[in-house]
Amino acid sequence: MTHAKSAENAAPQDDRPPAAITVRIQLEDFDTAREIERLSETGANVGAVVSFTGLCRDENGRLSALELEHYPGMAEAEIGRIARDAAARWPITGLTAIHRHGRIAPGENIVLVVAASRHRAAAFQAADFLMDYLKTRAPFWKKEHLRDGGSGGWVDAREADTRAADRWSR
Amino acid sequence: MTHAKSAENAAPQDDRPPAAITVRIQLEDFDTAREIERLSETGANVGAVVSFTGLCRDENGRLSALELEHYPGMAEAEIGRIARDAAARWPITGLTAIHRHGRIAPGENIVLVVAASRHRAAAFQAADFLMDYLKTRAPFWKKEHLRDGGSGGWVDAREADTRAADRWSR
Amino acid sequence: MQLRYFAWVRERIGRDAETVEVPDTVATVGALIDWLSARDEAYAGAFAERDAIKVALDQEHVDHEAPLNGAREAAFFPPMTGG
Amino acid sequence: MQLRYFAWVRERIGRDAETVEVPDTVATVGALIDWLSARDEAYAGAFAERDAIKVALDQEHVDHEAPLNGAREAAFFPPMTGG
Repeated sequence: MTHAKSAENAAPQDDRPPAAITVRIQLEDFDTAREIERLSETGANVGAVVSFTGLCRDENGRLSALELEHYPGMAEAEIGRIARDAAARWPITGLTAIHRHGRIAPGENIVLVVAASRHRAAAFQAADFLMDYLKTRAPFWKKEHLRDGGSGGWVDAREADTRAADRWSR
Repeated sequence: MTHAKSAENAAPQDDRPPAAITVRIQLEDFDTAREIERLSETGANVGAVVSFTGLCRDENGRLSALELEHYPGMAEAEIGRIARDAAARWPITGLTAIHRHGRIAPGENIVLVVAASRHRAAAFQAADFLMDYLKTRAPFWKKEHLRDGGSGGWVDAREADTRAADRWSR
Repeated sequence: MQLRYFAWVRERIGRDAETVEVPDTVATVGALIDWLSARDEAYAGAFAERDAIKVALDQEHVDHEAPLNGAREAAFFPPMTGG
Repeated sequence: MQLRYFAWVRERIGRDAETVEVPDTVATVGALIDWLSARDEAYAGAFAERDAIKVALDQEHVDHEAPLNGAREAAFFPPMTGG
């Protein structure tokens, strides 16, 4: 199993104020625009905001919905740990992660990550890192519901996701 | 000078439909939420949307505004070339780039890039690539206006931006 | 000890949580899985693909070699597929 | 030939565009810069830092070695700082 370097162990990189970290696990949809705006306003020295929105695909018409099961309590805690890791690695001013659970139809939002920083490289990398670790470490599981009425079963973890997360191990 | 591999020379990677590319150069602000939504709806197989918003910083209170000069005609043409490059390199379904010109106050938007794809890696990379090349190849120049009333002069090109763009040369 | 099961581990065991008295001789996560597997076929079936079973103690990921160390909650689940 | 200047190149030359008759002997971008620099001190000053001058022919980036090849428009500017 890959372990992210924990935020507690990372040496502080400078005297910057702590990043504003928000983690939410919820049934209802989120408002991407509002979340981007909120992080854009964390200070007049924010120069770059990167957002990632993960959507439910219909897999070429095969799917009627995804059902997302999660481990309440640990989901928030684990995403919080990943977010603090990211904040220790890159000079970000704000980091938001919102993950939905329950039944989600094709075209609907599943997950949102927003990272704000003075500079664009930090914002891109923090968002990319957060998504990679969220995929492989946050306790969520997807079950497919098929258009023909049956269950497509549980989605298998992808080897590519584990490799993507391994990129960040140093 | 670094040259992106041109879209015309890139071998087509599969039979996918062409990406929906939008390039706009404008004085007025843009609506990030609307642009993300537009690309999220390019098909039910869009699984990932990455946005980058570049904002005017106040540089610790030093700046009253940035003035963005551009080369009309070439700005649209060059960003269009970079976007077609990105669409040839990664399997994206949509790519939007909007760059403002004129006088822009701290906290205001300067540039927006949105990339949509089936998968998150392609969306992240296409957006990151587009920003790197846009910084070093799109004909825009920033002049600083200082809070004390003077002109801070033209912003110098950053060596770090050239190195960032060079990452993508293969 | 509170036990929790998720996704197909939950479906195969047939419940999402239970409280058990774990003997003192069961000292690691791996030993706990062995002990549960010995209870009946549902547990044995759920834990058959041992490499596919992820474990959290008190809501933190751990390896199968990890000591239980007085944890109050153990959770068993397949590899995560969120995001 | 239509010439266009941007940012500090424009400011140093003192205009943003002009139309000039370029002699046939001026065949490359570099030669065009030399020819303009010989006109007066404003051009010479604008083009003094030769490595800092970027050029586009008909709205496409070119190197200083590029032939003019009948281009209708040449633009001169410092390294870009958009984004």
